Amino acid sequence: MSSDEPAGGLSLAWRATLRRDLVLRLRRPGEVLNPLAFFALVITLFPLGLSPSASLLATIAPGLLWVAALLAALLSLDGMFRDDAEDGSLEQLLLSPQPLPALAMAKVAAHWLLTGLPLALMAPLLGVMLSLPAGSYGVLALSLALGSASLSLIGAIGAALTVGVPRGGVLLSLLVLPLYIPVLIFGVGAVQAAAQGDGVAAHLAILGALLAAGLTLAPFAIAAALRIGLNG
Amino acid sequence: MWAFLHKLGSPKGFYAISGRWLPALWGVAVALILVGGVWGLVFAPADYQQGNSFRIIYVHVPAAFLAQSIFVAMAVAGLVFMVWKIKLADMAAAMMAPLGAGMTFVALFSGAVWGVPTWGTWWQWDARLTSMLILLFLYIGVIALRGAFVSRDGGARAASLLAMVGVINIPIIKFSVEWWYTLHQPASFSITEKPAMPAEMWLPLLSMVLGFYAFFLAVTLTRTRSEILRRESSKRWVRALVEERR
Amino acid sequence: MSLRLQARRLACERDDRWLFHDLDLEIRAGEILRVEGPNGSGKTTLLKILAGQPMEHAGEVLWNGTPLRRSRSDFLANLLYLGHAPGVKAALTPLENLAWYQALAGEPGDEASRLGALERIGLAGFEDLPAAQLSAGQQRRVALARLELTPRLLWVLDEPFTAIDRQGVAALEARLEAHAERGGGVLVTTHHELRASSGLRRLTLGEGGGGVER
Amino acid sequence: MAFDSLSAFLSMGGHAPYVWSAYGATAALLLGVGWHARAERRRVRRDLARRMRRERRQAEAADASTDEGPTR
Repeated sequence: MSSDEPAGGLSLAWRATLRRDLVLRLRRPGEVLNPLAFFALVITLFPLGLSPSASLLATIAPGLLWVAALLAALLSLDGMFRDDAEDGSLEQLLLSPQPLPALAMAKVAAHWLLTGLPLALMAPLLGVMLSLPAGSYGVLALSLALGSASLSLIGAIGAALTVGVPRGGVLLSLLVLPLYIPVLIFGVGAVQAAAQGDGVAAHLAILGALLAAGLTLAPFAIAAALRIGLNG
Repeated sequence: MWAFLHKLGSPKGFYAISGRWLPALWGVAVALILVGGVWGLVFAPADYQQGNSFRIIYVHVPAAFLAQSIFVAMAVAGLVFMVWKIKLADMAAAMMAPLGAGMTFVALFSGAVWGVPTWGTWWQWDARLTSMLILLFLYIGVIALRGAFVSRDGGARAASLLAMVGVINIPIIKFSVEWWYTLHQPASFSITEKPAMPAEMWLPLLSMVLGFYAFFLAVTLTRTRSEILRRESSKRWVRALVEERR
Repeated sequence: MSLRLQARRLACERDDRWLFHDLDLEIRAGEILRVEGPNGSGKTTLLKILAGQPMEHAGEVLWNGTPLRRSRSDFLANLLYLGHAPGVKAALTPLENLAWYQALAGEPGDEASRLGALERIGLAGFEDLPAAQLSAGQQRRVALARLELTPRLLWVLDEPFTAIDRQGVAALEARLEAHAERGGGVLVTTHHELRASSGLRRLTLGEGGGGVER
Repeated sequence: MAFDSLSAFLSMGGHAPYVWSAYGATAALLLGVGWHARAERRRVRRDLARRMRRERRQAEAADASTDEGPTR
């Protein structure tokens, strides 16, 4: 019954929360695979809806890939805190002696590792199908990996705010999508620059700056949003 | 000074003090808008390049100013509500949100209409109009989030936090949209960026902008007073007030 | 280790309706405080406030004489709160559930202690099944195993007897009494009549109106 | 005065539909919001007065105090 937490308390709790969320998602593989299938499906719709012309697809591929990946990442956002709120474990997370912003980050990290990162890794494959110019595949994956981390952070604020709202999925998209716009613009910009053979350092640097800003501010916003969302 | 602020922070004190200011505020708002409107429509010279369609500036710019200012005001009210638990701040924030969304819509509409004679199209993905459109979505989000909560206090806190998150993001969004626009439409003609205007052109604009701000204050105060009566309807001073006015 | 949880002039207003106001209470070592009252009288809300959850309220909660907001980490390190929902992940096994709760408290814990706690609560043989395959009462027992596992001074339990069978109820009652006798404190809401014991006190919340318990 | 005649003013140099629709939308918003704020104020006061009358009648009828709030 010591009142002083051992020094390793937070890192222990953080790793356990991350591992728990990863295990939970992996036990229901659908949650991990469905966004990927959705991503592939949406990309398939565009050549069917527009034209199979490789030159047309190549020019719009960066935007299509980014928008489709962004929507796919949005799909799994609603469950980020909702399942925990329903079975009562979110309440326990809030009552842990560890700082809530840090623990919330563990949950965001788990979400990114099994949503944003797989989407980023899969995007080059779909890029081939859209005749994305060679040389931009690495930038596509990198920009999506960087950008989707920001999306997970921003999305977590919305997911936490709507955790107590029944059927809050549509509302969540409404709250979160406008805030996604800067990430989308610079992410697409990076891929377009790479496709045209221009330098991409500036774009990636801005994406990194957005992520850094998100990493410093979002944890506190998520923690505040969880306190509001859970107890209405 | 502190005693005055303290009185202003309590619903009862606010109700009394704002009641004294309101008639004058409404008067100023109506006068400034009428003067600015007539001046801008009738007396200000036509623009040498755009002709009379330039007169749309006298409604577009004040509406756009207000659209952004109201969002900031909403976020500040939200901060005051969250930090100092002053319910009055939340009442004001709740009451100003629809006006802000309306102003954003008018700014968008007048901008689109202005686009026809200037660009020859109803909608142009111009940096300012695009930012304005995103702002409208942010307003809709805040209003919808407040409405989605069963508990009014919960909705108030959620809307306050979202407004604060939004206000941090607005500069980033504006910056990114402007960057995106220059990338895709290099050096195009932007409607509201004018070189130095003569006084007879910008004075009516100033009158309109000030008039719009006064109007915003007057509407927010009036509606906040109504909201106070609604929320505090079981308090004794509200009862006494209604008795005395009968 | 001292235990003194006080509430002074506690009031909670939900959308202009008083759930309770001017509420004073105190829990010391060796006491079981049972909060009773009809549905909607604010029992759950009161427990959440006293457990340091972020609920809007007026008045003050003191932990060992210090306001909660200043003694929060010390308070949380001594608190075990079990809410309406048991907080048991259906996709995880009882062992995994307990391991997370231990880590969340900053304790590494070990498998043997978790197995022991599950056995004492009557879940021997169910340790490695996903909690989804357990009955509601068994899931509640997984949560209650935390009482065995993590030594905490103050237990705040919201309807802990829900879905528990008769033997389990008796065992849990004995556990609460034993905790009080060892110098712990218990704050509990229940519709189940607790048998009289030396440390038992009750607090009745009044007819707060027609609200629905959340 | 930037216009020679009323018809010149109304036609706005050929830009009449744009100028007048922009001003019309703005005027509609301002008038609508202003009117709504006043109507809301009247409605709130009327509802409150009506509620107080009803409560007074009920109090007289039941002769019981309607003290709010639970006790413990």
